Amino acid sequence: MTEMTLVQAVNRGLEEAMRQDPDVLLLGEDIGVNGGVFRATEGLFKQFGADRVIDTPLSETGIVGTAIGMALYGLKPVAEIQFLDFIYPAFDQIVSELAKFRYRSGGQYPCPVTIRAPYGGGIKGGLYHSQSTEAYFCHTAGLKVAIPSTPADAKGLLLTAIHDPDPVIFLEPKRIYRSVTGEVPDGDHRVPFGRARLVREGDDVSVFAYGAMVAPATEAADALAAEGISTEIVDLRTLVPLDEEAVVASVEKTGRAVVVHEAARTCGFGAELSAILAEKAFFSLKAPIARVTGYDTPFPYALENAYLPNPEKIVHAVRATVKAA
Amino acid sequence: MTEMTLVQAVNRGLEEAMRQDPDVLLLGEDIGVNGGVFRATEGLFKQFGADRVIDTPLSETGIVGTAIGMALYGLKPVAEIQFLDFIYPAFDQIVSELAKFRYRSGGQYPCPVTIRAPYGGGIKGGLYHSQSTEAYFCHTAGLKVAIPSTPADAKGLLLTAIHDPDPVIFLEPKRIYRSVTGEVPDGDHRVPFGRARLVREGDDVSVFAYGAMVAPATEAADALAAEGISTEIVDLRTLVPLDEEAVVASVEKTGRAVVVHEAARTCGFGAELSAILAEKAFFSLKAPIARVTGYDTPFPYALENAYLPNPEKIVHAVRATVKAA
Amino acid sequence: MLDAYRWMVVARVTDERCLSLQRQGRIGFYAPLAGQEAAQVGTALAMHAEDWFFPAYRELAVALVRGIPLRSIFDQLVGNSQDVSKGRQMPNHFGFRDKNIVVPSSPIGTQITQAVGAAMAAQRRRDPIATIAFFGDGATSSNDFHAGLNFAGVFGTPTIFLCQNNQWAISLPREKQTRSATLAEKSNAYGFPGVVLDGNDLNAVYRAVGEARARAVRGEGPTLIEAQVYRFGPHSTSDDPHRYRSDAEVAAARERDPIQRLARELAEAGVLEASADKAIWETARAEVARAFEAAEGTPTVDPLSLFDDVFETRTPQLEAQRSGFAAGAGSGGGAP
Amino acid sequence: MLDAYRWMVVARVTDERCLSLQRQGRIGFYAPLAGQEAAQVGTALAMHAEDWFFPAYRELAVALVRGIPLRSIFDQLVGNSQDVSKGRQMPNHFGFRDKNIVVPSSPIGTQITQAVGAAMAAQRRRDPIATIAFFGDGATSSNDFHAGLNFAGVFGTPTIFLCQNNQWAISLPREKQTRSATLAEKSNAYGFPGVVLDGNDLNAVYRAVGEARARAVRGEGPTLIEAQVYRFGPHSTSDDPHRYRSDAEVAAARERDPIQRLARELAEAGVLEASADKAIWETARAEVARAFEAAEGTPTVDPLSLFDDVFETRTPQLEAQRSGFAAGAGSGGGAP
Ligand SMILES: Cc1ncc(C[n+]2csc(CCOP(=O)(O)OP(=O)(O)O)c2C)c(N)n1
Ligand SMILES: Cc1ncc(C[n+]2csc(CCOP(=O)(O)OP(=O)(O)O)c2C)c(N)n1
Ligand SMILES: [Mg+2]
Ligand SMILES: [Mg+2]
Repeated sequence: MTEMTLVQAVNRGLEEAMRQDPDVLLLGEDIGVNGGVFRATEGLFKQFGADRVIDTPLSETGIVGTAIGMALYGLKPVAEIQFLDFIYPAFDQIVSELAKFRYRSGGQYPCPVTIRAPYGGGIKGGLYHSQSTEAYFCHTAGLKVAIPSTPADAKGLLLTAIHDPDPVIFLEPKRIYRSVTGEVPDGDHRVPFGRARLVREGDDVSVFAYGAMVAPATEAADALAAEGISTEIVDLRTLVPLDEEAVVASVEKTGRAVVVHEAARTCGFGAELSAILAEKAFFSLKAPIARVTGYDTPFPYALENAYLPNPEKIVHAVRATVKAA
Repeated sequence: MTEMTLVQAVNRGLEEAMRQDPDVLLLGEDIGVNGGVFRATEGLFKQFGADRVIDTPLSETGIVGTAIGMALYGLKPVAEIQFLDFIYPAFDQIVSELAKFRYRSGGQYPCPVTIRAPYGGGIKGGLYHSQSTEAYFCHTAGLKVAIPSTPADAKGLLLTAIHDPDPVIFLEPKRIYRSVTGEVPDGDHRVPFGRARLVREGDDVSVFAYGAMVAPATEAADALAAEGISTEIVDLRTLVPLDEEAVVASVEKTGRAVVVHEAARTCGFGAELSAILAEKAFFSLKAPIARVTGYDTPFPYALENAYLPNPEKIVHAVRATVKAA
Repeated sequence: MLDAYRWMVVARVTDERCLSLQRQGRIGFYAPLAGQEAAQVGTALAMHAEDWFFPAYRELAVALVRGIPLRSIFDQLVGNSQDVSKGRQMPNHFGFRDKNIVVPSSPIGTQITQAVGAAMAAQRRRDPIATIAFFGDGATSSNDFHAGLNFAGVFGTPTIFLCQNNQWAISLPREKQTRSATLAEKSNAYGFPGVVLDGNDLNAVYRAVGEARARAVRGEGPTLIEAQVYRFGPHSTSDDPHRYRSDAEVAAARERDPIQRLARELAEAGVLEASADKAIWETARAEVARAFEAAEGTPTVDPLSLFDDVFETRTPQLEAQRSGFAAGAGSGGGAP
Repeated sequence: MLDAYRWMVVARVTDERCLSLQRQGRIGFYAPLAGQEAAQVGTALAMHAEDWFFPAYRELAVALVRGIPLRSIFDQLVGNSQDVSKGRQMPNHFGFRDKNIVVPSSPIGTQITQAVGAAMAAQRRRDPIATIAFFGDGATSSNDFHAGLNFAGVFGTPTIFLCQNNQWAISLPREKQTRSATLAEKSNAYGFPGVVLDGNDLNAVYRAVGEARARAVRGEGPTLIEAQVYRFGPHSTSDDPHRYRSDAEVAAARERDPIQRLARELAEAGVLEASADKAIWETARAEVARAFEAAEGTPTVDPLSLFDDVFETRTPQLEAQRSGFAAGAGSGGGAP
């Protein structure tokens, strides 16, 4: 165990994977000599050399397209997209190719690419360095989507992602890259996909969150405890595959649900959670399901704090949910 | 009023808009001399000439990027994407640029581009000529999304789209391009955005559908009527803006909801509808909300019929919903 | 060369047969390659078994030369339970892992960057092979053309970019696709050589591809080859070329038919007598008919296979959707 | 020319001031343009008022020359209630409709196709104007570079592609961005001329852009111009260039400082005396300080403006989210 930040844990995960398997290599913009704009790949260029930590031209189409070719050939490429906001030039390769290669080939061509991208708000990044568009990827059959909220999960989920036989979109909440630290197991630490993390147990209401939203949910729970409201917090960890069992079980216990995410509200992942609960936990539900989300506006610069969910908004929604019935 | 097919109604809508306003022009692949691979632009090249019906090189990036530039300059371009499945090379221009221009410029630069694309399954098109990914666009703040299910709506919603001061993704259910015919008002027929169409009234359950799914929903309702189940069918027409009032009111009346779409289930638009109902019609709901959707697999070729929602699947879901409570 | 001729004839016969099968509703779709046989066969012959192929949707002759049985071709065209891709794709999307033919998709151009990535992987593994991407004149406008050629130049990958310029991208003529004088010269923008050649000339194709492959394997980097051909038929069975081009233009192009050209050359060289030629065509017709019948008589795919190969292992969600489907529940997760 | 010199000095002074303001936490971010002043000022001066500009994020000097007051620049950098873009974007994204400067975004390259589209619109309206897209060496690898230049070639649009090749795309040197000998020669792939020039030479820039504009307006089509410059500072305030390039390289580039060069030329021509030069720098410093202070003292944006300009008219959903926010409900639609 070593204490480190979330971005350091990403770095340790990458190093571990590269040491384990010579087929693992990294590619992306500014990840080599420069160590990545967030320093996630710091030191790896020196350690593994230019043919395993590849600085590419400025083309996400090229990054993901070539990563796919490498994976088809048998390597395990890990592509970095500098900000999730810049993944769209590669969207065709992701949704038309990466997600569908195994299927369209009848299982002949698996395509185990991991795409890492820092995402989310809270760093004063404005429209194009802040977005949370995980729902696009969750809606795309053939992709797995993992989002850590702790350093240990960052390393553990990343190692699972890299060794997964299928493509994984690995989203790193950059807002907590350095603000969150924690103990991280040394060596080959893996966290399985599809198992949510029970952050805290509670009886009155279930709050579902992931990534940078786990912290404000926890703060809200503290505040609510003072009012006598006992909040359960579930960190989903992987949105695809989803730990539906844990989600449904939590609401069967508490009878109330609040979903939190930074992404825009309409068709965000919160909608999917609501829909699952409205189908599978319907008879346990005592109150309407609330969503605390980003608004259906582009991500603003000056008004970032107004846009983002925060403990106050979560407290407000939980209170209303508990009051409703 | 003239009787015509849905694709003819699209053609009439385009012609009408081009006659009304010299700033309206069309661009896309094979839309000129060839009249479009589905013949949606048939005759318009002859009528309006090569500088208003522009055959472009094979680049969706270029089509949408230049359409945006035209709209900024003051024109009203209507871009055709040959199949929705081929829109992804333009995804960056759509989500980063088109959807955000007005916002990021503080209102200085509206961007009234209409993007038309045939979409959906049922034509034996396999993975890449069948997909329904409307949810990507619904989740993108700044875009409106319209989907007609009748010839009259095809023309009326298209004219509204072209004259809308903001970008509209106009999705045409190609499966019913020719199979559905109907009376279409001549001249300047417009159907407002944000008003659902009540396809049939019913008391026991509300079925929400759009595009090519309205027909199987109606077939299902006929079958269910024979069993004594009275089904209300609501055609959403525009997903953004959504007629939330109509949706909630219907469920307040029936107490039960089934959502139908072709798109993959996870994070599809059905999830959003469920979530809205689980929040705003919660106390009227008597039964779990069911979704009849495409599966979370890529779109198959040989098994297309197994993949798609059909009357039987809808009947099955409605029955179960009515039985549940 | 006689072998090459045979492949070209089989391809042409398959084409003719498939156009008529589609009209009869016995296959769902077909994209003919008539006019492009020399470009495809010459290229495939010049490459080695261990090279990696990234075709588009018109490369039927390439598959044949690589050793794919006609029967497998028809299994794919029909989409039956013997199709190695399990009936997942529209006709014409041929891919066979055991012959290093990567399964293509429909979006134009995407295979180009992938071929470069596979070449980068081969470089890393020090495998002395080349990768080859097939695409049309229209695809030179794609994002992946630009990214793929640029990466290939920067990383000096062992990649051949084989552009079959058949003069049309559906209804868009070559001159309206781009204003460069040739497509081959676009390689200059990426710092490596481009070659234009007459794609009706089997030998020219064979030589140019052979040289490009040799360069690639020697570590001298990529080559862009523009094989100038003409698409005799419609873009696909959904297309009516009379809407956008004249019969005269097609007739003129047919004068340069690569099969007739090779037949003439072989006859002149004394290796193809009229009777042998006739036999080649007849054998081809019989083989094609036999292969199609076998494929047509093969059972359809298992409906439950719908849920396979999304991932190596089905997620709980897919498992639930599969059970629901099996139980007749239609969509997802069993009864609500 | 003295005017040009003044603009260049104002830009340099703004740069220096902003780097220090960012360190003090008084603005959030800044991307300096030092080294690129002649390329920007020469270009902007050669264009006409009615031309349409599509900048990237480093074109502060372009905005100044187009007549944007320093005060407006700082309103954007601060993101206050006077910012015409309403504080919606990160610093450095300058756009002003009344001066035909289209509001840029951060994704690299996207403005290139848009500039071509605006030029197509001008063609249709028969407006005798040109559009100009600004971008860097890195952006030549983007999808929009390829699509934009191709469309421009095919439609013969009145567009200038102004590539400021400052040798670096963050940490990636020009040689690793692409293997073509120059960036300008990429225009050949699209069938129109490309020009390379020394971007430190104000006159060379002015002349080349003027000629390209004249060609464009005469209907002779697009031009790609590569202005070779050097980025003296970091990519942005988030960047540490010591990680990837040597002080010696930077020092050598600074020898060719476009401002010093012009100062020398003006002094030699006898139009700039030392005292006048000093006054120019001092005036610039005072103006910059004043403009920043005014901007810093301006109220912040109204929180409820968060919900404006998504569409011309708010949808019911946005109206509900806005009311919910106003009532303190946080996300969407009032209390559940
Ligand atoms: C990204 C994308 N856009 C549009 C299409 C529709 N489409 C299919 S084939 C084709 C023309 C391709 O032309 P070319 O590259 O010259 O190949 P050819 O068909 O002539 O062999 C088009 C536009 C597509 N498949 N993919
Ligand atoms: C599509 C995209 N990918 C990545 C980035 C991150 N990024 C911002 S600037 C930059 C380098 C741009 O280099 P260049 O085009 O030479 O312009 P310069 O900054 O040198 O002016 C990168 C990679 C981005 N903004 N957009
Ligand atoms: Mg072609
Ligand atoms: Mg640069």
